[in-house]
Amino acid sequence: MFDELSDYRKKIREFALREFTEETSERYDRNEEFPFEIAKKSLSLGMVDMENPAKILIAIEEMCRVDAGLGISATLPYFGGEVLFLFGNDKQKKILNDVYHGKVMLSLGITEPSGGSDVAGLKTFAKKSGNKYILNGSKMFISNGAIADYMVVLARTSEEEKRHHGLSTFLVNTKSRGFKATKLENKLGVRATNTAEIEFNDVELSEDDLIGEEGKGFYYIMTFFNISRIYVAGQALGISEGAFDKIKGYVKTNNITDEATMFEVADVSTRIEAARQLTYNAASYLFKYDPKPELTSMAKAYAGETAVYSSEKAMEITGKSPDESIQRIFRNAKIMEIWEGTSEVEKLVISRQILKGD
Amino acid sequence: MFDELSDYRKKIREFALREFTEETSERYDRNEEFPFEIAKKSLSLGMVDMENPAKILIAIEEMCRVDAGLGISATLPYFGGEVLFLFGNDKQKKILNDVYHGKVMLSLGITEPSGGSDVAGLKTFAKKSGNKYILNGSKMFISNGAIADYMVVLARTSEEEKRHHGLSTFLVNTKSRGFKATKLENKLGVRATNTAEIEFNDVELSEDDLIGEEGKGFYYIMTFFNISRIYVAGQALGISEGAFDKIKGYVKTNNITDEATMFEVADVSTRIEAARQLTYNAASYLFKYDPKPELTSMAKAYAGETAVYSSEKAMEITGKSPDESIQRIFRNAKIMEIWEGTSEVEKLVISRQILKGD
Amino acid sequence: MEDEYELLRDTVKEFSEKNLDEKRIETGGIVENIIQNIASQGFLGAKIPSKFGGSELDEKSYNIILREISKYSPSVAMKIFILNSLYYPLVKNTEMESTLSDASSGKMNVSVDFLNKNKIEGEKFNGTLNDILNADSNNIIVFGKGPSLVNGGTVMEKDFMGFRGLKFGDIKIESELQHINTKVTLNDILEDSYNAISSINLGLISGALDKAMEYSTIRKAFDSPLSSYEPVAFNLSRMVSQKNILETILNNNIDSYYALNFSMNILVETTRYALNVHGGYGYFGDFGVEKFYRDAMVMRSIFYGNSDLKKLSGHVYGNKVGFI
Amino acid sequence: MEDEYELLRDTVKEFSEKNLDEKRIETGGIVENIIQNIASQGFLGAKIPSKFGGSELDEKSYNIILREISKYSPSVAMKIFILNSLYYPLVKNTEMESTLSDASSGKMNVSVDFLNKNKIEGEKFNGTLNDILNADSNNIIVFGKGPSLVNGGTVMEKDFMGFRGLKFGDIKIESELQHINTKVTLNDILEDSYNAISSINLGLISGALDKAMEYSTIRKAFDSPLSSYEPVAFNLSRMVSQKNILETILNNNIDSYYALNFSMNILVETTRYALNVHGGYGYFGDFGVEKFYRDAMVMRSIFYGNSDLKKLSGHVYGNKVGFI
Repeated sequence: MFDELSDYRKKIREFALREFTEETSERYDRNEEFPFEIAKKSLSLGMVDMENPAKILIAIEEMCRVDAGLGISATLPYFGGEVLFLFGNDKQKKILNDVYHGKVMLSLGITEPSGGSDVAGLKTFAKKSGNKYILNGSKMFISNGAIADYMVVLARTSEEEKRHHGLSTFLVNTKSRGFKATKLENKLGVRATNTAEIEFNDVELSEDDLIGEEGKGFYYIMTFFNISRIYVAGQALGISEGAFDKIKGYVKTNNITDEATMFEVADVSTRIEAARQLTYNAASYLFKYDPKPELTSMAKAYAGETAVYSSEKAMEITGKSPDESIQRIFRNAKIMEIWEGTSEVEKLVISRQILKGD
Repeated sequence: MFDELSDYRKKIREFALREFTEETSERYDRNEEFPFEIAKKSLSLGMVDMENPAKILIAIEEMCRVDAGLGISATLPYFGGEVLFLFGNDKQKKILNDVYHGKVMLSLGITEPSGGSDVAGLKTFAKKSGNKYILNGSKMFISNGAIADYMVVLARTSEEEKRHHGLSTFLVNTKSRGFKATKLENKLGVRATNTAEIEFNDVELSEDDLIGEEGKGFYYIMTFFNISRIYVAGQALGISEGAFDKIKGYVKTNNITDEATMFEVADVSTRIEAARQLTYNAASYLFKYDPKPELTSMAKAYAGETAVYSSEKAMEITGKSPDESIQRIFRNAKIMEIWEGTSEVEKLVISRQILKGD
Repeated sequence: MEDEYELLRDTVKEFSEKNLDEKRIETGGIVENIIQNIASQGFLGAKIPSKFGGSELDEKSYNIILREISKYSPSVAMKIFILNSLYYPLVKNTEMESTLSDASSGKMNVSVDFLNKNKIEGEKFNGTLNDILNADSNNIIVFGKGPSLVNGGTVMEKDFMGFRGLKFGDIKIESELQHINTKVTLNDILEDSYNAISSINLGLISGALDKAMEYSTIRKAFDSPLSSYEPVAFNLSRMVSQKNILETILNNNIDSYYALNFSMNILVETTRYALNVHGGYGYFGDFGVEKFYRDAMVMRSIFYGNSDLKKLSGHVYGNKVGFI
Repeated sequence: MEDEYELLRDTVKEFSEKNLDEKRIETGGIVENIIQNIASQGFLGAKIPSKFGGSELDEKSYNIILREISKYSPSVAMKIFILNSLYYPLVKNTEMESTLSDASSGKMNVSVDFLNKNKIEGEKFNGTLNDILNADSNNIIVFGKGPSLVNGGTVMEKDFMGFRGLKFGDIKIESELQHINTKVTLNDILEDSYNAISSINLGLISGALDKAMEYSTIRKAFDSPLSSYEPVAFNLSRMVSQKNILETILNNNIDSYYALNFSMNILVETTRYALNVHGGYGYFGDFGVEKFYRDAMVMRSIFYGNSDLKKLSGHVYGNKVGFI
């Protein structure tokens, strides 16, 4: 499935190498600024093909390999799009075409300030009032939060039902009255991406803004996570490969041959190869509509840890040569163990699934 | 390649579960005795199909999953057979059919007492004398050494050429005068396998006993290792899976749900899945005659470490319940990091290959 | 370390080097002669009060004995541990205390069901005791409502990969239960044994590293000693430095929770690597290094589990953290 | 720890808590006011002889200062380290020694090219000095045949992820080289700084763990505090126990090689995990925990490499192992 796309992969890599120069990457990282031009260019040229999931995965990997801040920004406009694609009504789905071409930016609001990984404990409430819903509450760490045109929002719609029951998804126009986004600054890494805290103050939603059926939101979002996790694995894989590119470059340029370093090279490359096989294998099930949640979670958890591990090794091996690009990789990597479910959450998913079988 | 063989896999698993009972496994382990009956049964019934490498790999994995001592013994009669298959003359190749059916046992003599992983430094010498060779020297840690009918032996044939030049391979009949095998006892694990020290005292070989061309022995053996490593990865994968079977059984039987253990379950199963993907991916290249030595070495090193890791985790998690079968898995696992090239040697192979590319 | 302790250490070391051949002990057991020897040296009854014929040594001396002996014979160290750390605190100040005289002189072999595999009820035990280490004992403490003593019986040996000098297995017995009138629990004695356990661990680590360090300077690969290969030298040096840190913590009695945790964290890795350094030879019993890996794994799996991590957490957080 | 050291520790702690806000220091630098403060407290010239206005403190006191300050402001600790551990031993007993007066009073800002990126020759340096930490210095020691002093110049700042309170970058200068008449080498001073480096590491570890331990008892997930989840409680407790072991080694000055090795082995893992515990919040500067991870990685990559592992191996094997 992925071997056949080697031309596409090459095209993406060339694009990333051309556009994500060190100077550009540094600038957006330092200024903590979203690269609108780059995101537009990658999408409007049809460079990133959002309609083929295998291509998205490859684009994410190859772009993050060059720079994760820019690479994630360029592939994130679609963030949450799967929920619309799978469960949205026709009007909602129509937006997707604009997203594919970089004209509209999506976002997904799930996590809350007090919530973290506890999705089912969320407090944002959409109160039915006639044929409208009135949305109140807040969301935290929302990617694209301050720049999106639309946001897929998970909210509680029933006071009786607890935890993961009684949750629903809505498509919220960010220009709605009562929608407020505050950009969060001073991130450790992936600083070109936009992160925001969101407040909903009596945001009025119509019944048409409901995605799918009322009360099924938790299920929709879990379905989404089972897909998006593989893209996070792709980000992590790309970061790992980028870190290894740096190690290889350093070792070769400086003609380093000592055995301790050779062992590190072997360990890092082996772990990355394992992350790659886990990711592609899980993705190939998922993209054939036969998802294996435990394999996806394994890929995400393992690739995330590998990104951190590889970036730390790149720092160690290059040692007294604190190259800014390597530091950036190191700073970027850490988020891979945190977003779309921390490694801890993945581990619970994995063990639960694994122990279910015989 | 491997998914299609699920029926074969099932057949092997059933055979192993039936034949390798705990009582049988214990007996051969305690007595440090080779299971001739079992090895014969598995081969003579055509249970293990030695002519299809993917099937061999599956047989090794599934048998080692139940018991590595018996599983390796049952799949080792072919040990060194690839050298004959690829480089042997017609007469030598004819032996293979008997091997496939459990009538003849092979062995491979490379390592020397002073040598360890330093294949090129070996001292056994085959001196040309007319149309004969006179073999002198000794070999160490030779699997099947004391029970084999024939042994593929790597020896030096030139005094001028150093290191890996001037080495040749021979097929030695173990009934030859001057061939002496001493069984080595008191192994930590895989105690059903036979291990011996070999001495050659003026063993007379004919020109027909030379395998392939004189002076090409090192190349033949390296080719062999590139194949056999994948089988060791298969052994290690099987041991890892067997260890995980024990963990799963213990956790379920005792209804253990604490989070620390759940995390361990996730970590172990993820590593095993990574080892599996690495092994199958490397094997699928190899078995399509497109070997990628670095992928094979990664698979072997990673799976070997995973076997040790999983078996240690099985000991830890089952804690105060020192089940003899789990202890045996633990004792068996360690050899995976040692034979067919220690993990250290693999790491040098990997880094050398990886740094060759761009 | 003060002079008296150094002297003790040297004495134990010299004795062990001369008298304790673990390879023979693993096959032949701890024979009468050895028991007499360790008893007469005062090692067997190290902590037992002198009125019962013991040496009444302080904690530090006891730990030194365990450590130095387990470098040579982990089995003998385990036997001493069972008597002093498990059996003694359970019978202390009870009417069973008098059994200590025979135990510390080696006349009586004692054991404790510290794996706690047997649920004991009633006044009599007629059946099979499972999984007892040092199973050929004539006095075994088992746990029901409280600790009780039972007589030994017919041992059905099982393979146990660690401390092979001691018999391990199930015991068929028919015996009265002699209740021991004490408030001390199995949980208590195990928690109080942290330093002793860590000392055995330190002995295993030291024994394995001594072997590996020596081998690394003697054995050649590709014409150079193993120690000239960075990964070998770096790994072994890192492990030696950790071993020395553990020794320091124990010698200064810093904190038994930290010592246990630290020793358990480095134990298996170190003994495994020591085996690795020996290559193929390491896999064979004759080289005397694989035993450390086996014993280490047994220590790790038996004496360090979830409940110990909870104790550590309670210790660190300053209260029993409310685990859910 | 004896009373005088405890007193010192409390003083430094109190001072740091009140005066050192690393968040502000990372954006605004170590402003004049802070420099005056740490100078007047005697922390800046901690080891400098009193005849040059320093505090002439012993090694242990110096290490306590580094440790306590780096819990709050790693940047300030690094500034003190550069002066006392790198600059001072290089000018000690030379005619440049008099510069110490201005340095310890904070009037002069000094630096050392300890990354050793610049090959210096001749009598004059006209060009760009690469990769200097504390780059806005007026006195910088560089290395050619031996150490020399050059004047500072125009700084071209580069992003450096650690110790952001100090400027980092390349410096355009035109300066005479003032040779320093000493036999002391860069290699020597780095090896002599092992305990100081480990003390900074300990500060980073402690600072990160303090944050994480506190957060773990306050923050709830699934309606229970994080500390009630076994993996969180167990990991943090294990790390706290290692931190305390490191503190013990340093307080008792056991062995600087072991301390460095141990601290470097736990440094990155601990600060990373402390960040993890904070979830998404940990990724943001405002929560004051990600900085420890950044600084830790810088310490690990700059002050611990192949050459240090060789030194450790030489120390452990008792001779320079002949590496091939």
